[in-house]
This record gives sequence, structure tokens and C-alpha cells, in this order.
Amino acid sequence: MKAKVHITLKNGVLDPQGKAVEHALHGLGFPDVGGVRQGKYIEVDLPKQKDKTQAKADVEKMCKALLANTVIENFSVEVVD
Amino acid sequence: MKAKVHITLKNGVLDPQGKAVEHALHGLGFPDVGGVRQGKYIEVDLPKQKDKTQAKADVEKMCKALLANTVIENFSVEVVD
Amino acid sequence: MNHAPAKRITPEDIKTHGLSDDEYKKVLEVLGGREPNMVELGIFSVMWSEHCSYKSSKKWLKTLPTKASWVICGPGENAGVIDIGEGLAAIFKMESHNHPSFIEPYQGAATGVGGILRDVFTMGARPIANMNALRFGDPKHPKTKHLVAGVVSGIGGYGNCVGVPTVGGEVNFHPSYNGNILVNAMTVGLAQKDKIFYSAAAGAGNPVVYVGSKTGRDGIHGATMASTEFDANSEDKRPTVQVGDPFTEKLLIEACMELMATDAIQSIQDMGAAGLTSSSFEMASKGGMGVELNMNAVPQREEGMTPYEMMLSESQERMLIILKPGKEELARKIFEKWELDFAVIGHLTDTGRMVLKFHGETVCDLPIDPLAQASPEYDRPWLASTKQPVVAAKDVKNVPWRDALKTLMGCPDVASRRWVWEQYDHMVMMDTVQRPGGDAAVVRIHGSNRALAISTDCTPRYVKANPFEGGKQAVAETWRNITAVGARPLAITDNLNFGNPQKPEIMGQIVEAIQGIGDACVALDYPVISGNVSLYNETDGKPILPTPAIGGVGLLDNLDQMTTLAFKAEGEAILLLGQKDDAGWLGQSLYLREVCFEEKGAPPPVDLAHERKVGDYVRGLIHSGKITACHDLSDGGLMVALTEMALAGNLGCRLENIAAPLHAALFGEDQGRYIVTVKAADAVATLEATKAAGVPAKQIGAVGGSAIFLGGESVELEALRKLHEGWFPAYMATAT
Amino acid sequence: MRAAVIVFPGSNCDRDIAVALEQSIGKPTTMIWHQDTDIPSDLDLIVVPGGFSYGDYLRCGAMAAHSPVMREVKRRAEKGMRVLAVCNGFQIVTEAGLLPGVLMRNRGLKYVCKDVHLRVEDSQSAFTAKYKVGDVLRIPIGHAEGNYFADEATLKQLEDEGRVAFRYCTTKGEITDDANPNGSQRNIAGVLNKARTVLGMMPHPERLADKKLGGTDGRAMFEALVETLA
Ligand SMILES: Nc1ncnc2c1ncn2[C@@H]1O[C@H](COP(=O)(O)OP(=O)(O)O)[C@@H](O)[C@H]1O
Ligand SMILES: [Mg+2]
Repeated sequence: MKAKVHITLKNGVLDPQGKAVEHALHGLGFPDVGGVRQGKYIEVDLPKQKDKTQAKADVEKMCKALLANTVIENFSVEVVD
Repeated sequence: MKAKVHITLKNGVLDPQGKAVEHALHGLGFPDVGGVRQGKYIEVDLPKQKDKTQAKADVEKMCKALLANTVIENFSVEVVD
Repeated sequence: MNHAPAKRITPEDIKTHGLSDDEYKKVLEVLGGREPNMVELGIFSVMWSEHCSYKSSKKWLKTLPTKASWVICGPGENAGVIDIGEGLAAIFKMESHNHPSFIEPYQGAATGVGGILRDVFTMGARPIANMNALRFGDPKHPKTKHLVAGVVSGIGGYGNCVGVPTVGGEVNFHPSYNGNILVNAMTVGLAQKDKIFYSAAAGAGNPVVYVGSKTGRDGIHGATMASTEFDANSEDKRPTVQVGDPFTEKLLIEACMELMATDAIQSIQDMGAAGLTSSSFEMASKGGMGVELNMNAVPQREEGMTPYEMMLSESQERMLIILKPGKEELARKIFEKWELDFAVIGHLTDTGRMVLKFHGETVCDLPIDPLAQASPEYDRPWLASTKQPVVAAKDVKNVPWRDALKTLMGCPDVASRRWVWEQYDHMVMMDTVQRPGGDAAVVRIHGSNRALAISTDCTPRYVKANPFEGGKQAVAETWRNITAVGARPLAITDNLNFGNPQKPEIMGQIVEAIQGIGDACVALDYPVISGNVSLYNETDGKPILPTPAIGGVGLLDNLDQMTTLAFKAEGEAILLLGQKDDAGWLGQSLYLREVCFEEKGAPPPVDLAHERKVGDYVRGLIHSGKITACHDLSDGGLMVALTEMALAGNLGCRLENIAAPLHAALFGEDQGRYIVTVKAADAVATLEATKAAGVPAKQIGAVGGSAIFLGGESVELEALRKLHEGWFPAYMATAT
Repeated sequence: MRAAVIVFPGSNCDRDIAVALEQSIGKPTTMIWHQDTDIPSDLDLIVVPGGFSYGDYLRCGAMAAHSPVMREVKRRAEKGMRVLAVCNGFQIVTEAGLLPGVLMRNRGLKYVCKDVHLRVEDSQSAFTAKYKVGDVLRIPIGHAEGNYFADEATLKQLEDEGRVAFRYCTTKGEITDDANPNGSQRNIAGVLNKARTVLGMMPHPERLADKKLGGTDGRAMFEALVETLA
């Protein structure tokens, strides 16, 4: 089983990376880019786990404990086979 | 229109961050984690673009030009309204 | 104009804005009986917060000595300024970011660095060095590791990117900081003496310009948060934490330096805590001016921001500038070159009022002077601290010296901080002559053979046991560290971290520590030129150890006269200077705490006349070129200091002539002492000359071998090195 | 010799390397703001300095690599002009394709600032001509992303063509894992292009080129450039 985790900045939290990338894209000839937000995408392998619900719960725990900084970030977990 | 971009390391490319996260998860009481790969998730806003196919093509160009380093990274683009 | 508040102020509003009932009465008085609206209430709450108004500490801060012939600007500006000769000035300050760092260690610490950098470059100085004074809870506390990891990488993350070397600091651990860590950051900058920029606004009609990053909803109410105690619900206050953007800060520094080189700026100030409110208010207030701002012109990051949010936002990397007439285009070009926001958001007036417009309507109209005048100032009741008994050496267990030394070298408060400073770029700018690990950091004045020496110090356990002596000691220790590299100490900045001042015993700590600091500054000719107060450092009613961190700066007129603490050569004589008698003060020593597991007794007293005499003499010896190494004695006493010298030089020593009882002589923490080494042939003459000058001196051994030898026993340096270098990495290895 | 240093927004070792160069050249270097694309035509050396160009956001060096000035640097490099790329500069030139490989996050995940030891592996370039193969240098590093990575074929080619310029080593010159501060493959600290006209390296030679700062092992690089390109 594999979990796909998306970690994104909460609304209103400054995203200096996104801002800089947006700026660079404008300079590279993409003036229509209206905004860029940069987050993380993490894949977690759970080879022994057979139960989807349990897998999701576990990975959510991992997000809270380590993967995401819940002060400024949101996370979402999707489990696939 | 908005594009969701996933950037992941190619197979065979070492991922020191993923390795370290995996290690840390083991230490935090998740011994069953079999592997972790860390990538990027970028959202690009294209407020003026009305054409999905064009949007996708544009963002793929951005990936090649800047967002991904195709020597070591793969990217995938999905466009949503 | 329409003064009718859209929403009436409720008692709940008053409370959430951190104002007491009496303070709210004063608000009404200032407004001539009219009720404020929310924007105005927000401004009152910020301006009258502890953080901005210093209402509990002002009365006592005023007693500190702030003058000397070399002081160009003392407390009151963004940072203090001293004359360092050759047309140059050093500008520095230390500031806390304690509460934000506890909530979000990486961003809290990072934005702390950003804030103190702005305080310094806003005065026209290019930042040349950063320091950081950190206090964490018990290493065994479940949160400590996470906080250490986050704070250190946040400080590095910001400072490294901006390109200012982080050259030193201090780290302590103690359970009293479990729920309330301290993150104090200091920046030192260099400016041309005749090109210093101040914040007092002048010239009605002059444009008010906003530069830097856009304003978002970050940190709204951070300043009031920094002025209230933590409780179990503090985690809910999280959204107020700001995110730092060191890249923008770097651009902001370069752009400001470029503008400062022209003749366009009338006055300038960074937007620190309480951003636009405090910067515009303070600039106008200092210059006796009024100010009118158009809130629609403020660069905004988010949609639908209200004037209330814009005025209270603590978004980072922003500055407010009053330009001279007609300089807008010149300035705009520079900021556009650096890809930063630039907006004329208003102008100065001669009405003495702060008027804010939003969509053409007046949303705030406050009298500046009366508001500032009425700013509360308290004479809070205080209790003198109880004196602790002196601990006699005979009542302290005499543990075999080798065991005690090993324990001390590997204990959290003595172990090497390499794990910390290796995460900081301490070499960028290529002027770091003494890197972290020595007594004071030494940073060359670019392009010259002169240098600044910088040290931050405080021994909180001493301050707790005796705030007056502890305050003196903190100042004296920076003075000593600066002296030990051969520099002349010039001035200090302070960062007074305490608990809740509404408790008389805490207020007593504040009062007495300030008195001690003041006495030391007078005796050492070492004035306070800037500082910061952080109160309410308590969790669930438990205060931190009182921690008045001191940052000292000194000058080396000739780098060739500098010395370091490393032993240099086999056979050199080791001299102990400044030991008044053979007592050996063990009260509040690390030996007592780490080896005997007791925290008790009176701390070592600081005899300021002695301190001065010994230090001035040692500095003279260093300048004479006779000294091959020098180190002051502090935590862990004589034996820890010798071991540090041995490890740094990778040379051992043979000790003799150590007084009894051994544990007190080796590990006592008597103040005002230094170890120096001299060539063996110079030993006798140096001892005689030193004694003739009235400074106690004796030879206690010689450099040599690969171990520390004493009384037929020895400890290998390699074993000590393992303990000293090993603790921090091993501790952090399991961090997440 | 005429030298220029490119300044990107966020560069912060631009002044440092200019100071080190000037010590050896004896005259000022030109600073080129990243938007000035008309680089002087008579340059012998361009330096891409350390720092955090564009905040190191997205990937270190990525945004600088795609800036207009780098197109010009690439054009000149192809014509044989020397390019010295240090730290962030190394990241930039690999992103720009001037040198193979990438610099990934340090295996310890932390920023590391300290002196390391380098074994000289090449003395056949304008940069390394004053070193001998096997010399051990003490040079500082300061980076969070210096972990050199390239695929096996590339590594083999680099080795076969003798294009590894420096490797992290012990004080005695041994290439060990303990001496590797960031996890770089084969302890690689610096590489050359095929023509040996472009050198990218993570360590900062400019930071130890002055006795007052505690060492001068970096200085020979600047002196070699002056002698070769004079
Ligand atoms: N947080 C820190 N950042 C950088 N350097 C530090 C830090 N903490 C301690 N150091 C460095 O470690 C050395 C030892 O610190 P400390 O024991 O406090 O010195 P001292 O007893 O001489 O005041 C000093 O050079 C100091 O600058
Ligand atoms: Mg010291």
C-alpha cells in the first residue's frame, strides 16, 4: 500500500518560494501566470499494511508528528494500492 | 484555470531527504514504513487562460524551462478549472 | 468626518486587546470622552503594550548609564551607535523573539534574526555580524530537541541566506525554560559616522513611503501576544506566527544601502513588532509631526484586508521611509531595480494627529502626542530578593577531579556548541578573524587591520540566586570575554528576559538586576546603548530563570595584538591572574549542579574594582605581546577553562601549585580571573610585574603532553574531547 | 587578466571572491548585475559566486541558471572563456548545463559551515595549475545542498577524462566516508568541463586566502588564474 501526501501552506501564510517562482516565470516569458504556491508531495510506502483505513490513519499521524508543520501547513492523505 | 504540478525524483536518483524522513519515521514509532520519496507539489494559477489544452502545454513548458530539473526529476501536470 | 464607531467597543474587545480597565479609561481621556473605533483601539493596544511602551520597566531602565564620550546615540532609537574611530560607527542591538519561537521554532527564530537586522540597517549600518543567545528547557523534556533543532535551523536559514555571518552566542538548558524558551538575537553593523539615519520625522508634506514586502495577515496581534503569559491554550494562538523571507531581506538591505548613499532620506524606520502602527506612530511622535496615510495605497498580499488588519499586521521585510521632497522617483527606481514593492502611502502633516483614510473615509484620527504622553508607566511593587547563604567548600562533596572534570566537559551547559555554529555561516563577508569557540568573536573592520570583538553572556542561575550580583556578573563576563582577546570593551546592549512583572518577586528581580547591570556599566565605563525587554515569560504561572542577556562590543585597534585561547607551545608557563584568595567559590557553581546535583547558595560576588584592575592589566599584557594565549574563567572554573585551552591547542598541561581543597580551587567560579600563557623564560618577570601592579598572580603549571596531569593523575585530551564534542551531536541525533 | 563577478539577487559571496581575486590580480574586478547582459568583451574569467541566488527557492541555482545573463555566460564559456563557479555558483552552472550532475540536499540535511580537507585530483587547468595532484588543502564549505550526484555513466566519464578536480579527504589525504561532509558521490567536491575551462566546486577557496583568516590554501587558485590568463 502507498500513501500520497500533499502538504500545502495554509491560506494567508506567506509563500516566499511561490512568490519567487512566479516572478521568475514572468521573466521567462510566461506573463500570464497569476500566482504560484509551492508545497510538498511525499510518497510513503507501507508494504506490510493491508488495511486502507488503518493506513490512512497512520499516515495522518505521521503528518502531524513530522511530515507537516501544522502551524503553517495543511496536509491531505490519499491511500492507493 | 489552475494547474497542479507534481515533481518527483526519477527512479535511481538518490533522495537524501526521503531517506532521512524514512529514518525519522522509524524512530517515531512507525517501523512499517518501507520507503519515503519526497517531491514537490506546485500550483500555478492561470487566471486569463480559458483553454485547457493550451494551459497544459504552457505549464509543461514551464516545467521544462524551470520548475523541474529533467536530469533528475519527472513532472506531471493536471489542469483544473 | 464620521467618528461614529461602526461597532461599539465591548469589555471583551478591551480585554482581547490586552488593555486594563484603567488603561481603557485613559483611552477615553485621550479621545476627550469619545469612544475609539476598532482601528483606534488596535492602535492603542499596540502602542500601550508592554512590548512597545515598556510600561513596567521604563522607570528602572532610565537609571542605566547610557553616556560616554564615544556614544553617538544611546537607547531610544532603533539601535545604539558608538564611535569607533577613523570616521566609523558601530551600531548594534539585541532583541528577543521568545514567544514566536516557542510556537513555531523555525519561523520564530528566523524572523527574530530578520527583525534585528532591520533595526540595525535602518540606521545606515551594513550588518557585519549576528549573535544569538538561546535558552532551552531540560534536555530531557520531550519538546526540547524539537525546539533546539527548529531554532538553530531558523537562525541559520535566515542569517545564512542574508549573507551576514553568525559569529557567536550562547546556549543554556534549564527546566525553567521548558514552556518558555528564549531566543535573543543581536546584530552589529558598521556605518560612516556622519551618515547615520534616524527615525524622527520632519517636514510637513514630505512623502511617507512604504518599501519591501506586501502586507498580509501575518502576526496580527503579535505584540500583544509577546506581552501576555502563556497558558494551556497558547497553541491556539498559532496563526499569528509570521513567515520570514530572507531573500527579500537581502534585497531590502541592498536597496536601502543604495538609497542611503543618495541624499533622499529624511528619516527611516523598520516595521517591527506592530508594523505599520508603531513605525508611523513613533516616527511622527519623535518628530512632533502628524501623519496622514491612505490605507488603499498599502501594498497588500491578500484580498479584502481591512485598515485594522493592515495597521496591526506584522508581515516581515518592510520599512517606512520619509523622503525629502521630490525624491520619490529616484527612490522608486532603486526599489524597482531590486524588485521590491514601493508605494507612497501618505504624507506628514503639522496637525500632530494620525489620520488614516480608507476608500476616502477617515477610519482613524488620533492625537499623537497625547497618546504617547498618556502611555502608561507603572511603578510596580517589588520585593527585594532573599539573600542565599554562602556555601562553604567543606560542605560540598569533594569528588575526584578527573570524574568531575569529565562530567562537566560533557554536561549540556559546557559541551561544545559546534553542532550549533556549524549550521551558521560564520565566515561569509570574509572578516571573521575569530570564529565561534573562543571567548569573544572577532570580526575585522573590512579593509582595515582593526576589528570588533563581540560577546553575549548571562548566567541565569546566578541572577536567580542574587539578581543584583547576577546582573553585575552578566555585564562583567562580556567585558572579560572581550578583554581576553585583547580588545577594549566599549558598550553593551541588553535583553532583559523575565517573568510576570505584576508579581512583586519578579519585579524585584527586574529592579535588582537592572541595578547590578547599571553598577557594572559605571564601574567598567561600559554604557548601555540599546536593549529590549521581554516580560511575562511564564507558563502556567511558572517563571523562567531571570535572564538579562548582555551583548558587549569592543574594539581591537590592531589585529596584530589579538590573542586566542588555544595553548600554543609545549613548555609555556600557565599563569592564573586575578585570584584574590584561595577560597574557591562553589555556591551556584556548575560543579554543585552537575556533579553534586544541587542548585543552591549565593552566587560568586563580582568585585567591580578588582574586575576592572585585573582586566585592564591583562589587556595591557596582551598588547605588550608577551602573552601567547588568554582565556577568562567562567562556568566550571579553572579546570574547565584549562581544558578548553588544551583542546583548542591540542596540547595538554601539567598542573601544580593548586590550592586546597582541590574541588573548590579547580571548579570554584570566582569572578575576575584569567589564565594566560607565556614563554617559560618570561614567567618569572611576568609574575613579578603583575604582582607589582597589584594584580594577584601565580604560576599553576606548564603546557605539554597530550593529557591534563595533576598530582600523579591524568586525563587524556582525546577522552575529554570526545565528551566535550560528543554531547550535542549525540543528543540531537535522535531529534525529529 | 580581466575578471568579472556576476551578481544575482541573493548572491552574497560576490564581494568576498572579488576581494580574493583583487589580492592576486592587483586591480579591481568588474561586478556584473544579472540584468546587464552586455558583458565586457575582453574578459578572461567570469566568476559565478556563492550565496542564495533567488533565495535558493525551488531548487538551488535553478532560477539564476535560467536568467538572461547566464545565457551569455554559457555562450562565452563555449568559446573558451574561463568560468569559476563556487558553491551556489556550482549549483547554478550545473542547472545551466555547463557542468554535469546536480547538487542535492546534504545527506545530513543540515547546512554545514566548516573547514574541510580536499585532495587535489587535477593540476592541468588554469584553476589548479599551482597545485600538485595529491596535495591536501584546507578550505571552508558553507552549504546545505552540496551533495554531488550524477548517474554512473557520467561519473565514469568524469573519472576517465580526469575531470574530478577535488575530492573531500582526511587531513592525510585519504578518501573516506567520514571525510565526506555532504554525501557527495565518490567524495567529489569539484569538477571540470571537458575543455577544463569551467570549474565548479562547493568549497570556498576565497575564504582561506588570507593569513589573518587562518589559512591561505585557497590563494594558489587565484594566483594560478592570474599566471595562466595574464
Ligand atoms: N548559539 C550559539 N551560536 C554561535 N556560537 C555559539 C552559540 N553558543 C555558544 N557559542 C560559542 O561557543 C563558545 C563558548 O560559549 P560560552 O561557553 O558561552 O563562552 P564563554 O563562557 O566564554 O562566554 C563561544 O565562542 C560562543 O560564541
Ligand atoms: Mg569566555
